[in-house]
Amino acid sequence: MDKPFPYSETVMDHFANPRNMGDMEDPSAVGNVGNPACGDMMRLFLKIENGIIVDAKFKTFGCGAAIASSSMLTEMIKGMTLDEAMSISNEEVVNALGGLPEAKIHCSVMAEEALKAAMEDYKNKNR
Amino acid sequence: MDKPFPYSETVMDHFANPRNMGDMEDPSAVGNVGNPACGDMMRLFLKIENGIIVDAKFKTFGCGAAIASSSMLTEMIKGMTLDEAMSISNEEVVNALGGLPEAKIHCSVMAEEALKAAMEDYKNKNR
Amino acid sequence: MQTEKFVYFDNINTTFPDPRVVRKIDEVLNFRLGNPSAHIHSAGIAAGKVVDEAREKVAAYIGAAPETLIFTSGATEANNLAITGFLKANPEFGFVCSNIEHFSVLNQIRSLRNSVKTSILDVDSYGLVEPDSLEKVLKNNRSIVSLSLANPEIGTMQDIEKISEICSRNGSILHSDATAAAGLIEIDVNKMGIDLLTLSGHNIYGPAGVGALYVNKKIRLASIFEGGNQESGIRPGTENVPGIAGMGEACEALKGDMKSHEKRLRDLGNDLWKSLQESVRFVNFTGHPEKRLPGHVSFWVEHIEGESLLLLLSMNGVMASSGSACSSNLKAKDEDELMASHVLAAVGVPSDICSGSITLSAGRYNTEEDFNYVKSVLPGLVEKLLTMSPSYDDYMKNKETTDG
Amino acid sequence: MQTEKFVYFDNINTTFPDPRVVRKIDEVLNFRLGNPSAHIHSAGIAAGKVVDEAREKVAAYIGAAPETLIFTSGATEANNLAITGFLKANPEFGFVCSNIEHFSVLNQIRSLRNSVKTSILDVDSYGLVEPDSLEKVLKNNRSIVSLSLANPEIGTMQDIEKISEICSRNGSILHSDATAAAGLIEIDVNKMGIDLLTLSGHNIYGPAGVGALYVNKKIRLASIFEGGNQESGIRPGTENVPGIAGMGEACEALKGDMKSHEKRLRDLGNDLWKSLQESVRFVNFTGHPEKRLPGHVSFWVEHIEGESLLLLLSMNGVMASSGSACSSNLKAKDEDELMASHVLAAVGVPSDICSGSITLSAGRYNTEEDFNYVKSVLPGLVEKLLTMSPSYDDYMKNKETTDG
Ligand SMILES: Cc1ncc(COP(=O)(O)O)c(C=O)c1O
Ligand SMILES: Cc1ncc(COP(=O)(O)O)c(C=O)c1O
Repeated sequence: MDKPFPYSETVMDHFANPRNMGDMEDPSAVGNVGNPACGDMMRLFLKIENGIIVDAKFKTFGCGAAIASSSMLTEMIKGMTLDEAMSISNEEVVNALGGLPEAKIHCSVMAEEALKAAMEDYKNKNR
Repeated sequence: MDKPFPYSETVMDHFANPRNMGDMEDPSAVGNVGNPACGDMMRLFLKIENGIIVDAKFKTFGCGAAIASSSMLTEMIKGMTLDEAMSISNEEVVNALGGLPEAKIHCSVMAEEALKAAMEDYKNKNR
Repeated sequence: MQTEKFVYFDNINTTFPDPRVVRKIDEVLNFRLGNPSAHIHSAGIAAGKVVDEAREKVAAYIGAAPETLIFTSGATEANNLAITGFLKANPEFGFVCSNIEHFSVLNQIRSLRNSVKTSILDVDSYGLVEPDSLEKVLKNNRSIVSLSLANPEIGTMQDIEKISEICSRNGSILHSDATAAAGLIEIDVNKMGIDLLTLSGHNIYGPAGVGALYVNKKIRLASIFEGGNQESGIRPGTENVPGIAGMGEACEALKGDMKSHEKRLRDLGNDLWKSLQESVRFVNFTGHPEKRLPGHVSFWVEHIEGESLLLLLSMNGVMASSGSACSSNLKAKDEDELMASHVLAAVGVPSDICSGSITLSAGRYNTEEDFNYVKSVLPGLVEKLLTMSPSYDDYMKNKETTDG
Repeated sequence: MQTEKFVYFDNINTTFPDPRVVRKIDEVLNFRLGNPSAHIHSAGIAAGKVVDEAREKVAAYIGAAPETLIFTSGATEANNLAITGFLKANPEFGFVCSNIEHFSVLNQIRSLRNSVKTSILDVDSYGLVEPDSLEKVLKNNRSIVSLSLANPEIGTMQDIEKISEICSRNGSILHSDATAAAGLIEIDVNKMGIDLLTLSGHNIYGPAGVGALYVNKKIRLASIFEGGNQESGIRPGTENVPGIAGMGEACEALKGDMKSHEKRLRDLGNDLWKSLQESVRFVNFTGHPEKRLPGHVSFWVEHIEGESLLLLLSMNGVMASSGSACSSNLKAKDEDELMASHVLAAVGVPSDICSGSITLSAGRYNTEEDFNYVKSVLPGLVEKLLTMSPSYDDYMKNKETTDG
């Protein structure tokens, strides 16, 4: 059996060993999206210094795809400028994960939305 | 496979080796029933002496059950008085054959009818 | 009374599974497979893969894309799904079929005629649909047209490309029941222009209990029963994983030597036809002499009844049928069910004969010896029944009278 | 990432065939059997015999006469035939089912509600139908009542004898889907007072692609598709001979040790329940604590999502499900199909959890070791997901605030 799991190897890896999972002390911004009533909920913490995302952490309540999307997103945005991060789309997350089942694309959208929400939070805090 | 044929052993035997099949010279009576348009046709010849059926022959166009019923009937009535023969029913033929499939009971009825027709013919010829 | 001979000429009613099919099914049954819908764990995913692989193999046999196939429990269900499922989703269409279709097609008229315009096309004495009469019906009403690739009882193959051309020219949809033809000839749904095609596992050296419906991507179908989301929601119910795997393997097994078997069986069939024509008195062949299935010979014999000939053949080790397995239904509840064949009636065989036709249908396992054996025993068996036939007697007497 | 462990706790969705079943199917596929309708020759007769023998064995498992069984392609078809087939033949009846039936029962409402009076009964928080509410519905309208013996997702077993008593007292007919219960408990249609009963092959250590419907002799059914005269004309289509033979063998294999497996699995299941209750934080069990299938444990865990727990289990070699295989359909076309379980909603589980339930369903091949393994890994996996859960964080913060 060469494909014993429902997701790509990369998804399974990020699900099993999520990168950047956990809390953050004194985050520069927090993005909260979803809620348990919808079956998934994502919380993204960003540490931003000089317009650059120097650290990212997440907590996610959700399926394998949601957890892997969160993990992948944090990996992608670390080191990016805010402008670069703003232009990240869910498709890029999906591609980086080696694809997601159609029915799970919305999990990558949630990751994108968590990022947007964190950016919004940062703007609000820093205006 | 202990039952490779659709009929009882007796039926198969009478079908494969029909008794009393053939023509009869100078029959005392002939019974004709059915016709090819109905899928079966039976012709029964009787030789009657002193009120006793001393010989019987048949020709049948029909399925295995029809041929076996004809063969069995002729065996049964040989040696019978006319009264005895008149009381022969299709059930007796069926029983003697070791049973027939439900859908084939009508073949035994046809045998009974051929006998009745021959009796009628005999009565008409001898009134 | 039994014989050692085992000469199977009833391939039209079922075939024996290919050894590769048997092996595949055994393998699959031993796999510890989950439910294919259990996408979350490896046992379920492995089951889904077995189904997907089989889908590719079946699709390849008919030149279709894998996702166009819906697995069913057999040809009967596939025919019902194709027609009733189509008309549920497309109620503005009519329904047209010929008067020699299998009952799983023809009898749908009964429930459909209340809701859609239905028409039954007569066939000619060879069993062929008249293109003009089809065109005329479709001119008045866009329809789903159901015409089988080949008729099991008389072997006639429709001129399907001409028919599909008429259908598409008239905005109609063509369903073709390939149950009898599949396994014997090459099929390409695109070349043939077929929109919906029925396949049956047990008629192509695969297992019974599984079939498939090809559905052209442009077509919308509704399911005919309720349940889960399997087969794109069109055919609910847990997939018949071993059966589907077996059907896939059967299609795979066909691929290599389809052409050579087709030619071999066509030649042997034609040869048998010629031989019987010369050796069997009162023989009348049914179906088209050329546009017919390879290895298929069907006929009736005046003055003798079909079942008794089948029985004699069986006693001599030759297994044949009266065309459709249903026709000689000894388990029927009453005489009415022992009805004469609607196919023979449709091609104009006199009604006294309709219960009397014989279909010899060969398959890829039949050898030249099998054909020779039939040639050698059949004439004698017919003669035996003629000597028993009062109808033959009458005919001869009549002949003497008119001759003399 | 893969593990050597293979601990299958998804028997509710499918079971692995018994070795005797595999052997039987292999034998049957090698038999050179004809079409069972080909009563005229030995190959056909032999096939009919295989079917008849299997019919006897399946009938024996449920205490019925062989001629009361109709073989189908599975439980989905049997459920459709039972209800739609009954109402086609008896249009004066209504239709009643519970809100936790399988979609192959529940969704029939969609097509039936235009022609018959339909009612859906709510269940209580254990998944039990209230006898009084059933009685009230039937008082107004003789109906066919469809209530499954056991629910696959939450394991609850209805008090079927009480229900059947109410049905017969009110001139109504009881259909019971035994798909989830069969193979785990003894079934006797007469003792239980069931008029129509659905069985599925692949849920009782038999093959997929075959099922059976028991039909009390007093009941008339119409077929739900058209075709030949098979299965007394009620289920047209060539019989799935290997599948039917396999199902027969599966029932035969059950007989000997049904009782001992039932007891063993019940004890192990209760033990697992107790263990998880102690070791898993935030666990909430679903279904009735006693009136449930042996070896069936189902629950949800606050603050964590079900699929991710199933996935972690799977990575650790434990195959479980979210109850009904359809619910976690990763192949769904869009999010809407990933709907929350209607069963959990019916028993009052809050909607944020309905996608999050876990069903551990054991079968006769599960060992005590399997149960112990689950006990040992599950609590840790839940903890892992809790550390990742923002919902858990919020809860803890909230708790600190209110506590502090
Ligand atoms: C209770 C119940 N009934 C019916 C079915 C449908 O069975 P099948 O998919 O085998 O047709 C299932 C399948 O999961 C079930 O759990
Ligand atoms: C042309 C044709 N279509 C459909 C069927 C029905 O096939 P099944 O009985 O396998 O469902 C048959 C069976 O003999 C057939 O000959």
